Amino acid sequence: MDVTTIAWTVLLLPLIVAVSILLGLKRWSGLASLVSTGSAFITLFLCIRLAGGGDDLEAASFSWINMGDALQIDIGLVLDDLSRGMMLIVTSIGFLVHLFSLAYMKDDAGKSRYFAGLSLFMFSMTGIVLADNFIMMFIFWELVGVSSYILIGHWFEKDSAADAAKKAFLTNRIGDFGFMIGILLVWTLTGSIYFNEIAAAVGGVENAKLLNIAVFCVFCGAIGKSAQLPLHVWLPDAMEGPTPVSALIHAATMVAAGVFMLARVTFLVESAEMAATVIAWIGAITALVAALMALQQNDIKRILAYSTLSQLGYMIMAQGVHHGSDAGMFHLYTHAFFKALLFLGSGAVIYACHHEQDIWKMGGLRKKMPITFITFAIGTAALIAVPFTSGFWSKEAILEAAHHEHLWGPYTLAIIVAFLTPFYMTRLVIVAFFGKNRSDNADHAKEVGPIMWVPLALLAFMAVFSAYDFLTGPLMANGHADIGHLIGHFGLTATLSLTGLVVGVSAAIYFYKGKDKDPISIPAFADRFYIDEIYEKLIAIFQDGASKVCDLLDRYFIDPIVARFPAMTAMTTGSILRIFQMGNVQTYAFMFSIAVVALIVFLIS
Amino acid sequence: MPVYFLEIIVVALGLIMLLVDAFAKIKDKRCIAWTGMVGLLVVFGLLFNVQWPESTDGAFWEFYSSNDQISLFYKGIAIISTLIVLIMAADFRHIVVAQTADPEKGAHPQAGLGEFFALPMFACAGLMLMASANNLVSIFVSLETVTITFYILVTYLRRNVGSLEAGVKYLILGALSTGFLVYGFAWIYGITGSMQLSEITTALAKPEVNSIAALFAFALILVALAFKVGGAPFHFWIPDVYQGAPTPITAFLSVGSKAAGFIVFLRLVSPFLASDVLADKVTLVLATIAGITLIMGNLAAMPQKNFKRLLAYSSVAHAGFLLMALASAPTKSSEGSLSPATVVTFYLGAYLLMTLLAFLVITTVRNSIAGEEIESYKGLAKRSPFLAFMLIISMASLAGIPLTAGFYGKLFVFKIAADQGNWTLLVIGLIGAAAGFYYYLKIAVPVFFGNPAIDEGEKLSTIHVSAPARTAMVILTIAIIAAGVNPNLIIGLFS
Amino acid sequence: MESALTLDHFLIVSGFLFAIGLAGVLVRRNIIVIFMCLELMLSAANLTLVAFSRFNVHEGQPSYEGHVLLFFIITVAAAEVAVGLAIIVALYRSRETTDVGKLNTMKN
Amino acid sequence: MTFLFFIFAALTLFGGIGVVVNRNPVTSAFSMILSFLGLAALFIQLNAYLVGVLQILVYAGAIMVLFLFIIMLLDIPKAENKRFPVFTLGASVVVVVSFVTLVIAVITKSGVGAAKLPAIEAQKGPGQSDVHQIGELLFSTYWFPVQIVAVLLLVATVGVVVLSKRELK
Amino acid sequence: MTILEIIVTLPLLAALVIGLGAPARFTALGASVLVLIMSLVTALRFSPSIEGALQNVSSRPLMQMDGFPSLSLSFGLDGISLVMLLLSAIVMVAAVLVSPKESDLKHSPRLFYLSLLLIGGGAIGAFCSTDLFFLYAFHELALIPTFLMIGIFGTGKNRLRTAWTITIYLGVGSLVLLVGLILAVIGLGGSTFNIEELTALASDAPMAAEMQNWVFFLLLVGFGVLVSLFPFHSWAAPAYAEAPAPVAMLHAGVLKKFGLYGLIRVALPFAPAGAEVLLNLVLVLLLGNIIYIGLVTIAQKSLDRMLGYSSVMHMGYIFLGIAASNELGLSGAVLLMFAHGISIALLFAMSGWLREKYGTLEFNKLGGIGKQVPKLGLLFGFAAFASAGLPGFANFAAEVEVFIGAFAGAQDGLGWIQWATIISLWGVVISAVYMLRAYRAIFMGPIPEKLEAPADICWSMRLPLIILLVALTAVGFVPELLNQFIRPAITVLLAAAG
Repeated sequence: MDVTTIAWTVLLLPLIVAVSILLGLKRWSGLASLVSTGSAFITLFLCIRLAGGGDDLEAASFSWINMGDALQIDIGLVLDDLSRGMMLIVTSIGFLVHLFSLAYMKDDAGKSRYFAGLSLFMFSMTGIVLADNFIMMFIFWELVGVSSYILIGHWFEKDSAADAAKKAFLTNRIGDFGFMIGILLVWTLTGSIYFNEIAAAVGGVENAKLLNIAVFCVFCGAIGKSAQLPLHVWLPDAMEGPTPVSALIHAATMVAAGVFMLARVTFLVESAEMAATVIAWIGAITALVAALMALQQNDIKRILAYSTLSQLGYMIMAQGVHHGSDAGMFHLYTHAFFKALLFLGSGAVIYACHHEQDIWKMGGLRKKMPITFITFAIGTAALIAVPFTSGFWSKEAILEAAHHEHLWGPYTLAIIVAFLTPFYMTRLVIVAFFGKNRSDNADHAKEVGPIMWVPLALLAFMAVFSAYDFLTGPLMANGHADIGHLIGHFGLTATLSLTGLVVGVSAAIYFYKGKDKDPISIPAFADRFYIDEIYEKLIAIFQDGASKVCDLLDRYFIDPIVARFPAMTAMTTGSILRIFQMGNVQTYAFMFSIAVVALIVFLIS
Repeated sequence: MPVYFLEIIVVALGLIMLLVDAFAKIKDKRCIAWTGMVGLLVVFGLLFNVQWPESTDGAFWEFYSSNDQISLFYKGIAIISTLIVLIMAADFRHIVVAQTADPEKGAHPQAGLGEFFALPMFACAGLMLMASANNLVSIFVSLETVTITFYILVTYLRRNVGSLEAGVKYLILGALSTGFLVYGFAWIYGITGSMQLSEITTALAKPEVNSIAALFAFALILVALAFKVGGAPFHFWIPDVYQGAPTPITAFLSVGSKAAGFIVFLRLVSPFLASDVLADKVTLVLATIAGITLIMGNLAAMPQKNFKRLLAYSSVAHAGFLLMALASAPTKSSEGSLSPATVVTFYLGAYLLMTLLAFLVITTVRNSIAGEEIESYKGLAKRSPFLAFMLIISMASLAGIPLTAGFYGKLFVFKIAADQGNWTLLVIGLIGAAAGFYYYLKIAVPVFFGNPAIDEGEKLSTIHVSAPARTAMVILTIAIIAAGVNPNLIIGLFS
Repeated sequence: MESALTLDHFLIVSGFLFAIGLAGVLVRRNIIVIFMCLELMLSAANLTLVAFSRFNVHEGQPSYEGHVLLFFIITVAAAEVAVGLAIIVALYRSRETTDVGKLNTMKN
Repeated sequence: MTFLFFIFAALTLFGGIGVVVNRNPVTSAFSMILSFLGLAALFIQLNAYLVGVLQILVYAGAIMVLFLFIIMLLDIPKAENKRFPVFTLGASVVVVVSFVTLVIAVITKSGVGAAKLPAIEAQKGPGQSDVHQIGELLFSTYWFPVQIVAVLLLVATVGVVVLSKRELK
Repeated sequence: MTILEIIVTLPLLAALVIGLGAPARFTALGASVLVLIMSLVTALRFSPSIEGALQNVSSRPLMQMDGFPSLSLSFGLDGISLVMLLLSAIVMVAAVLVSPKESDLKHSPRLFYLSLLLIGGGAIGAFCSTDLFFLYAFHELALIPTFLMIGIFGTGKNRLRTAWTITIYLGVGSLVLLVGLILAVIGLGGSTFNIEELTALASDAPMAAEMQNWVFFLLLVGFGVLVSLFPFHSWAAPAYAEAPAPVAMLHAGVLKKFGLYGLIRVALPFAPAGAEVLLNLVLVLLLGNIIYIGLVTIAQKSLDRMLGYSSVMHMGYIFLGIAASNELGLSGAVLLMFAHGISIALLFAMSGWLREKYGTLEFNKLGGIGKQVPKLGLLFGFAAFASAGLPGFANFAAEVEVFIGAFAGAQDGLGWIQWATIISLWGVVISAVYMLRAYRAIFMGPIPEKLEAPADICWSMRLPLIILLVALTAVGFVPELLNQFIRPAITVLLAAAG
């Protein structure tokens, strides 16, 4: 198979699987899940073949909209280091999650639907990664939104899941609103929607103000998809979906799409200084706020979700930093593995604890689930940037980039996050895995089967070693940081982050060791700074209120004025005119005569 | 065959019918009506075979407009409407008998029917003469023949209070309008010194014409003519008379009388319009009357509850549209636009089809359902889908829904009004047409949405439609739709 | 034969007579009287017609066309009266009234 | 001549007013005959002898007799019971007066009738009277309308029969 | 007779035959399937390479009269009308399929199918006519059948009032339209009704500026009423809510597009200057459709009304495409007409089924029925997402074209239309809000206790839904399927409009 065929196969195979499950395979759910997993494996295999550098390639494209000179939109694939690397992440984690799900979703009634959704997601994500133009990226951007909707709402008969799915989709739509405007503006400014043409034309754009606005609008898409402030609210709720989904979509890949997109259009971001600064700030603020929120969560998946938010903040910040894009992508890459690991690990825990998610009702799982514990611990280590784990290197790269560009504000915030992350993750591990069992569910927990722990083990390996050259070489040819370079620049940043690690971990141990309930209570953190509540109020006032007003206006003003009133007037006039018809023939003669007189007067005057 | 043979044949037919009624002992007097129908069909056929003389000096031709397809067309309208009135009258016989004679006092079981069938023939002859009359004398005589026949026919149900009341109202107001007409004729004669319309036209077109006197004469004539065609504010008789008259006669009034009224209107008004001195004011007056008529007819029709009365107002409304066309006669500067005569004639042709269809349905239904209130048509669609369908077709056409003949009528009217820049009239016409959608479709509500008013357990009776009526309805429907697609089917007949 | 009379004299008389007839139609309630008044109006029109004829002289003769029309008018008026009275009789038989004000069962 | 005109005109108009004003239909009818007599005289004054005679024979004679006959037949109460409603009366009077005013205005403003009574030639000889002339017109040129009027009269006859016969056999 | 004439005649003929007593459903189905097949054949034989020229042309002169434009019964297809024909044919088949069987109708099954055919046939006739008169006339064919259908077979207590509202409203609208058309024809010389010739006249000898303004205004209002342009929209939602599902499908899906078709086919080429002058008015009104009606849609509490309002709202995007009046915008508008027609028909078909089975469409009485009727839930999900403008469905492709088209030409800064586009984009969020709310309320969440589960949709119901969905996705994936026809036609149109 030549490269083009491989690329198209990688893109379309999951779609074919999804459609065939939809069209009939769904009756045999076991088969459906196997087919889906098989397709994930094949795509992984193909992506490995693709990986490892090579020339950039524009795969043959399919003309989607052809409007002559006015507009050409192709579905074209671009294979460069960036997309190849991202594809590997997507397919490898995707495959592992498929595998994990085989066990995790074994007895679920909607298993076929679940796997169809996963395949659809694989298709959409691949599309984003391989897209060679904005519109195509937007198309798949929307499609990942849908697959995420389907998967979050998998247990749709639960109110919370249904609401979460809706919320996720709508929040993303708001981001997409900006994204679309951004695309339109970029198209207006550069005359193209193709990345390579935009890159060539962006230098010639004179209207810098509009360009900044355009880039910011494009970034809005990333705000939505990567759950940055202020559109971050959907991600924690999205944990209502099955845990493997959280691992795949809401930790490793889809949420990283925003970062990927910014990396794809680095040339745009770098040409719009104002917008870039805003991006960096928003990333940093998100990282901090999310970390603060994570401090006080009790749901194992939510803690991980907020940590995801926080890490995404890092990545986004990196995109806003000049020359930081690669660092961001690198963090995306490492984070994908260790966060998927953490989620799958938490999935294993939840599975073992009969769908118990409150860490205060776990405890002591270290002994009951040793493999899970070890892998989870490795994941945590990577996340809190214990030196020599992959997370350490990638985070260092970002901080270093910010430092290098003298973006002191975001840099400071990022450093604070480096203190917070170890704290809340350590809290999680201590509470969930150490101490004694705090509920029956935790009491009956036992180690999960190999289909579940094998992926964990593989991911744990990656969590530690993915940053090193023997892996980044083939896997992440583009976006990896030079470890040697980092070591060479050992200085303020590394010192600070190591301090943060030590302080955070020890503080957590101090506060939480042997506790049965949370000794610290900061309601603002626990209640997510009340942002959700504020949004609800705002929606109630501005959207529901406005729609109520409009509805009333429509019923009692527009309709009466435009339709009922004229109709009534005609009817009333008719009724009045009827009165002249008095039934008395002399009256008729009288009016007859008046009319005659009037006629004559008119005619002879 | 000279064209005046037609009238003579029709009169002769009427005489034969009268004589048969008087001297032959026949059981079913419908034979008389059938004779009339067949005769009229023959006359209608002859209509396509008439000849015009080389010279028009002969005695008859004084009173005929020369070689004129339009007058033939109006004769056709008269014949068709009489034919269908006869069909209706035959179906209406039970009611006629019940309300004219009292069998307990020794009346013939079909008393009074013969005359009821024969009199329309004479009216028909009068209408036909009106169609080609071009002399004040023949106009007057034919008009009065028609009018007096109608006095009788409207009052025909002499035991029916409504019919009598209608007759008296029609009589008084009709005579009043005749008075104005004669007075106007006298003045025209005085100013122009002639009875011949062509000479009158010449006389009025002179620049030195006595404009005040001419306009005064015009006012008087206009009053009488507006009365005949139902232009406001001289339309007041129409609702009452239409409602009270026997249904077939209402149809006859509404189609035959109106059509003939309009051809006379056209003939009498055109000399005034042709005069540069008078045209402006005449047009303005016509426009004013058209506007008032449109408003009166259309809006006052909306709250009506009696079907016949509603059709009466609709008749006024249509008169409004027709007057609108008359009021949009092209001035010298706008050559090449539609002529009002064409528009009016087409409109009347279409109006004939749809109105007669509606009245055929009313007459047929009246045999099974007492009353002509709209409410009493409840559930008609369930009792007779055929009649319901016919009714909706005629209503659609009256309302001016496209692909029915009625729509072209309105289109032509709007077109000619727009050609002349009669924007005010156009707007009023639009309002009227919009109101028309309401009051015509109003009838569909009980017909289609209601349930027949029958007692529990009683079987739903179907409504018998007589064969001639059924045939006529089908033909009319086809004609409405065919002319709705291709108006040339009607226009080709007179141009 | 020279005379001081002008056409105006006759026209004005005729106009007055017409108006009187009209007034009768408007104010009287007895149908028969109303009918008489209508005849009065016709007669007034006749007067106008004859007057115009008389003043429209051709070759020393009045134009007799007006007289012909008048002849028809009288004939028609007679027929109208006959029919009208028949209607009034029929009405009286069924309603026992000749008051036109009572004929208002149909209105609006 | 002028004097006679005013006499007959007055007769005509007062007769007319009598028709309108008298409450008793019989009196009205007699006033009408009076009016028609005056009218006939006016016709004769206009050299319309045949018309004048017809006016007396047909109108004052036949038609008015018919009216009287019907009035008697129906035995209508002598006077209309109710008084005329003031409003109707007033409004009608206003309308009628304005109508008259307008007619006069038209006549004077248009100047249509300023002409003096033109002289006409005396009878040209036997067979040239107005009766002859009208008769000739009627039965030559106006032959056709006469036939139509015949139909009209037939219709009227039939109609009268149908409408007023006691019971249709 | 050309194939096109047969296509136009067939539904009307079938209606006649049904009226005369033929088996209603069978005839209607047969006719509509035949029409669909013939339309597809026409599309396959349609050659997009002949630049925009009319194809399958037939003309039967009817009348030549002094002072009246020459009239002929002429049909022909260009790319735009071909797309509309396909839309009509597809929706008509689906509408007949989802119609209740004769035995399920309490009364007048013949009237039901007859009216359905008239509505559909009228739309087809209007789209295929190349004569202005018949373009108008065919559309009006639906007026009375719609009235009867809503009045007789509609649901809800207010159906009579609703039937009146829609009938009078559309009647008045079409009268305004008629005057606009008459004015246009007079302004263009008054010699013909042939649209092609009139278009040529409009570019050779355009009307005076003031006349153009009036013509465009009248046409905008006239067509606008038919399309439920804000503020002439209040007939639409109740009518669609209370009409029987097939009628709502045909009316919202097909017939309503006539007004837009007319604007593109008639108003723009005839009065381009008027269109430019009134652009800002159009922008304000279309924002009224998108934002204001969008908000009204959110406030609805039952599915039928929500769908009704949503169909009003979506008209705004099509107007945006028309307002852009460039190649991209207009193509997008036409494509969106197709897409919206199919998707709203899909939604109405399903809401009709739901109402029939559950007896209610109110959000707070339904819930979680995705468990009870998973197949319907899945299909409804597709339709809802399609309607919300999800990629993969035709709506998205069309909306992209519209947005880009409307945004074009902003290099020197944003003009009114660009701002309008930006605001319109918020409509995409709004439609997602109400669609997902509805889906959430009906199909997701716990099932209310009293709700009994009906059997899931059977094949006779599934088939029409699948037909519609296939059309929607096929065009969504490969918009070129239709764009290849639309593009040349639009080019010609724009060239004519200067």
